[in-house]
Amino acid sequence: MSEYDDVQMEYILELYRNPRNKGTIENPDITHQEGNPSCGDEIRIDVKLDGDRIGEIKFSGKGCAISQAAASILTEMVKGKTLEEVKKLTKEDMLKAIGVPLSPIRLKCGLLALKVLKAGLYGIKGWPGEEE
Amino acid sequence: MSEYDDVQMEYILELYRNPRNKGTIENPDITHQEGNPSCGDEIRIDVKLDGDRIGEIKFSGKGCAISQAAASILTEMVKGKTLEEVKKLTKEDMLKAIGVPLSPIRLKCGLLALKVLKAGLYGIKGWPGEEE
Amino acid sequence: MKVEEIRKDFPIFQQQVNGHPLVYLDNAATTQRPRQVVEAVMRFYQDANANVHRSVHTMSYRATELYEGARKKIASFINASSWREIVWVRGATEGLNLLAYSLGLYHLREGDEIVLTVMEHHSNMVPWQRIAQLKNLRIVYAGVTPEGRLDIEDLKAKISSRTRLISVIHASNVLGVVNPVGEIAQLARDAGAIFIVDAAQSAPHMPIDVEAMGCDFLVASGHKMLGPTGIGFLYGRRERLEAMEPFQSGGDMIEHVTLEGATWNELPWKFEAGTPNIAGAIGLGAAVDYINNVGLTDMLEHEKELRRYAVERIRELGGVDIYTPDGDDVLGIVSFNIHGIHPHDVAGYLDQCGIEVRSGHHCTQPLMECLRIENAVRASFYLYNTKEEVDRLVEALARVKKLFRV
Amino acid sequence: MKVEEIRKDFPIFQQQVNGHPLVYLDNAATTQRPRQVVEAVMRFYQDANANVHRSVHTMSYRATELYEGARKKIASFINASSWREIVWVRGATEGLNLLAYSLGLYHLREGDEIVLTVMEHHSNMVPWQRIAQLKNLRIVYAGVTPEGRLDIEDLKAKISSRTRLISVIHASNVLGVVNPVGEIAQLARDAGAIFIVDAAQSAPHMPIDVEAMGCDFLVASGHKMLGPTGIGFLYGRRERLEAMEPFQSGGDMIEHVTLEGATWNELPWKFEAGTPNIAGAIGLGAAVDYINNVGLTDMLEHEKELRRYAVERIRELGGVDIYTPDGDDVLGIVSFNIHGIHPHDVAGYLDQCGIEVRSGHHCTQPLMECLRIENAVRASFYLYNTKEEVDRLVEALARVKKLFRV
Ligand SMILES: Cc1ncc(COP(=O)(O)O)c(C=O)c1O
Ligand SMILES: Cc1ncc(COP(=O)(O)O)c(C=O)c1O
Repeated sequence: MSEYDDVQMEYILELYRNPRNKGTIENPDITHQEGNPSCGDEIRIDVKLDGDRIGEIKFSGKGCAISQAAASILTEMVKGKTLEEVKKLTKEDMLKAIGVPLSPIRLKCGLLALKVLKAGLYGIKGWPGEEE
Repeated sequence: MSEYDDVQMEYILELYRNPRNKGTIENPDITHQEGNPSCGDEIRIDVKLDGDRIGEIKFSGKGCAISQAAASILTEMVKGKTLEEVKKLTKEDMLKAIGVPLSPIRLKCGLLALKVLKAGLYGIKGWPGEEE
Repeated sequence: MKVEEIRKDFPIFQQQVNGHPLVYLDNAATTQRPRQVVEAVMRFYQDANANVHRSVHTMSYRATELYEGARKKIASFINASSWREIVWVRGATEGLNLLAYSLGLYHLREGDEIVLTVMEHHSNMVPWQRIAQLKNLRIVYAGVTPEGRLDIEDLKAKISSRTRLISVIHASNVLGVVNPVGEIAQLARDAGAIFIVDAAQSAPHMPIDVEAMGCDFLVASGHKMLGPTGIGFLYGRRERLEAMEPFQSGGDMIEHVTLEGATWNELPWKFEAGTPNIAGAIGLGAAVDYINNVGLTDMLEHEKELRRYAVERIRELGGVDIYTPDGDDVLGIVSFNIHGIHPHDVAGYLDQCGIEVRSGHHCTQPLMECLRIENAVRASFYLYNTKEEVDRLVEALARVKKLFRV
Repeated sequence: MKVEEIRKDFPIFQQQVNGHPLVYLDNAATTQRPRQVVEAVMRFYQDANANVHRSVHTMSYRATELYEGARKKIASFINASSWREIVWVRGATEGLNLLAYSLGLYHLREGDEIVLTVMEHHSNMVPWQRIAQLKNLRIVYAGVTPEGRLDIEDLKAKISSRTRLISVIHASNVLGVVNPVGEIAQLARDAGAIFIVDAAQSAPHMPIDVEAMGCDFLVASGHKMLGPTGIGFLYGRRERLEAMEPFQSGGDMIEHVTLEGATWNELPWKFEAGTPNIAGAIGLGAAVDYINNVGLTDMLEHEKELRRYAVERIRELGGVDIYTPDGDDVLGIVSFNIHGIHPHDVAGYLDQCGIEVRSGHHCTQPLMECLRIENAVRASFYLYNTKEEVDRLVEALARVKKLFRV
């Protein structure tokens, strides 16, 4: 079973073709864009805060079905969460939220959005959990 | 049998300790100095021509027993020869003249003097026979 | 050419990848190595392992003989007039950086112009951009034609009285086209410019004759031609190398060092600072032997045939853009996109089927921009690939189209 | 430490050289490789051979995992705080050239001073001389004491308000002495200078802790520590690497490229242009595993013991000059000359007896000048050497003295 399983693919494809929270925010409190230099995928995330919570959140950019679907999933997931809560999100949380098991070569695609969000919010560089 | 054979060594040692044609020439027609960068040995050869023949020839410099003995042998050998004759001298001629069989690692020592002489006389660079 | 016999020399083809026999079609990135190459490396470590040039002992002598012997193989492989014209480098990238630094820092002057093409690999673009910035040089780029070939008329127009250097990719790693380097060499000579050829994609696949080509410098990577990683070569015309300042400095490349300064060793060692990749050079020598045994001309025919077949079958799928032009001047590379599917998704799906292709910008972002794409899928062939493998590729592409409903 | 067990891992010791069992005492030039290292390289070529980072396929993923995994081994081997501080290079020489070019061209200014020592290897001297000439920098050298140690008082005196960079050999490849790099690091910090350590001769033989040492950069060569040829590493403190311009440029080290210019990838890839020596890096990772298994502290004790024994026995021969000082700060190296015999003749004779030592200037001509010699014989020990081998060395030295009647 993998991301190319027919049923699984249905789900990814649906989000790829009709992503939630796609777009940009005017005068965002936080905006950050980053890419994956080895493949050229790029994601930008704009956030408008509501106190210490994620108020509005939008993503834009380009990339494969998995990176785009993951960005859609992530933005849905963090909406309304506190910055503290978002900071605690791990690589594993993200992968679980994607639901579809990713083959190792696609992990970066699935994690790009989380990487961008964390870099934007806290200046954390590198893939989550990769730094030690 | 090698250059470290007792009897062979006698011959090399004798030339090392009492080389022929050691020294320099004032106002030489040709003077050339070159080293072996990997080991630091250096030989200079001065030549005074007699028409198109080697008139006087002297060598100076520093190096191991084999390189010094070889320089002594070479200078003896070419004295009075025409430039054409010297040009034809091969690697093999030189090794034959040394007489003592050299192990492969010592070939450069044995051939340094010939290399310097040829470079001085004709601007031939590189070890004799090595260029193709 | 007996492909089945050849495949036996590559133990990697006994592998399964994701449950399928490996179909390796990423040869333009790096090739596989036959056991003859791996064994040459092992033999060196076991029989002759020592440092080269420096030590007066038998082990070092053996290492030096093997190492310099490999250099001679390269020299005759590209028909250089002497082994002294071959400098070992890590790969094409280091070769080009060597040239950019040595020529740029010491031999080019403010206002001098460098002519490149928009189809260069980043390795033949960024080093020049950086040196141009340091030294106030100007870079101009020749474009590509709509069908994906170098625009030679544009290149001619870009040459001016200030042109000091022209550096051109021999075969494009994306388009597969072979550029007319002989003609460009003549243009360079007429302009009094140095001419550099990036042969990273050509040397592994077609006969190269630097004398006939008339280039001043040429670079290639061993790992793209059956050799080990970490080794490649720079060819330089002797007079050019003699006149040039060294790049890196340190052990081996010096003649004499004092606290005040240093003088340089003879060619080619003047350009080889520090302990080199000895095992790598010996392995690359073995790779060249292997290629010579098979025969480059046969290899080339085989790879072109695979490309023609692949292009034809991929085109039949419909809904694809193929960037590789047709023609006899195109090597065994096909770059394409399927409408509506991101190339990573294509490559990821193929990988699940055991088929390894490359997706991405292929280190040619400016060319991608020219083609008005971000990235592409690339299948690239070598001597060990077969028509059956192309069939497996095409069948998988048909399936991924179905999966993505395009 | 079980030397007999260790020797079984090194197939090369089954060799005869010139009719005698090999005694390899040229370890400061390059070491032998255990089968574990050669096998790691072979396994890579057979199971995971692909290019790193670039391709979305399983082979490339495996290659990248192995390659980046090896980097992490190096990071923990020298106690770097992150694997991002480890840059793969060809060896110590390339590491030092990288620093000389990147710091010299982009970060140092006319009139800035660089402090070196007269005991540097050419690799830590010539690159600075060349960049100093290009940029009008000044180099000053700290001397050595009569007994063959770094003159630390002289070094202090050479530091001025213009000192921007201090680069020092950690352990001398001729004298064997370990320099007080912790103390020098403090001097550098006080002076606000960048501090570079050439660990080519120390990293293979003694524990290194870059955090405790307090250096900004450190370089070493894999082939001197059981690893393959063509690979080594540069450690750089993260803030320093972040602030620094790249050295070579091309594929992999970029973030985005246009015809106008480029931006850089994250650490450490910003400093790694082009396809790296993937197999080499993986092999060096295996070498570090091997060293960790044996234990550096035990190795060091063993090598020092061999040195003490060798020095004692060579001294007994009489008519010798030994340049290596005595003391616990001296590694397993002994450099010497026999009165009246040229070192090449000594080395040549030893080679006839199957004993491989180095003779020459050891890429340290300025140090040789200090010692008032042209060259010397050097025996250098490693974990697999034995007292019996030292005995064979000494017996052969006695014979060559007889032969030369000295
Ligand atoms: C045309 C071209 N030039 C240069 C390079 C760089 O080669 P390497 O990465 O081996 O240095 C490549 C390969 O990626 C290439 O395809
Ligand atoms: C102290 C020192 N520094 C630098 C080097 C250069 O190392 P490499 O030749 O591996 O680049 C050496 C080895 O020759 C050395 O002994």
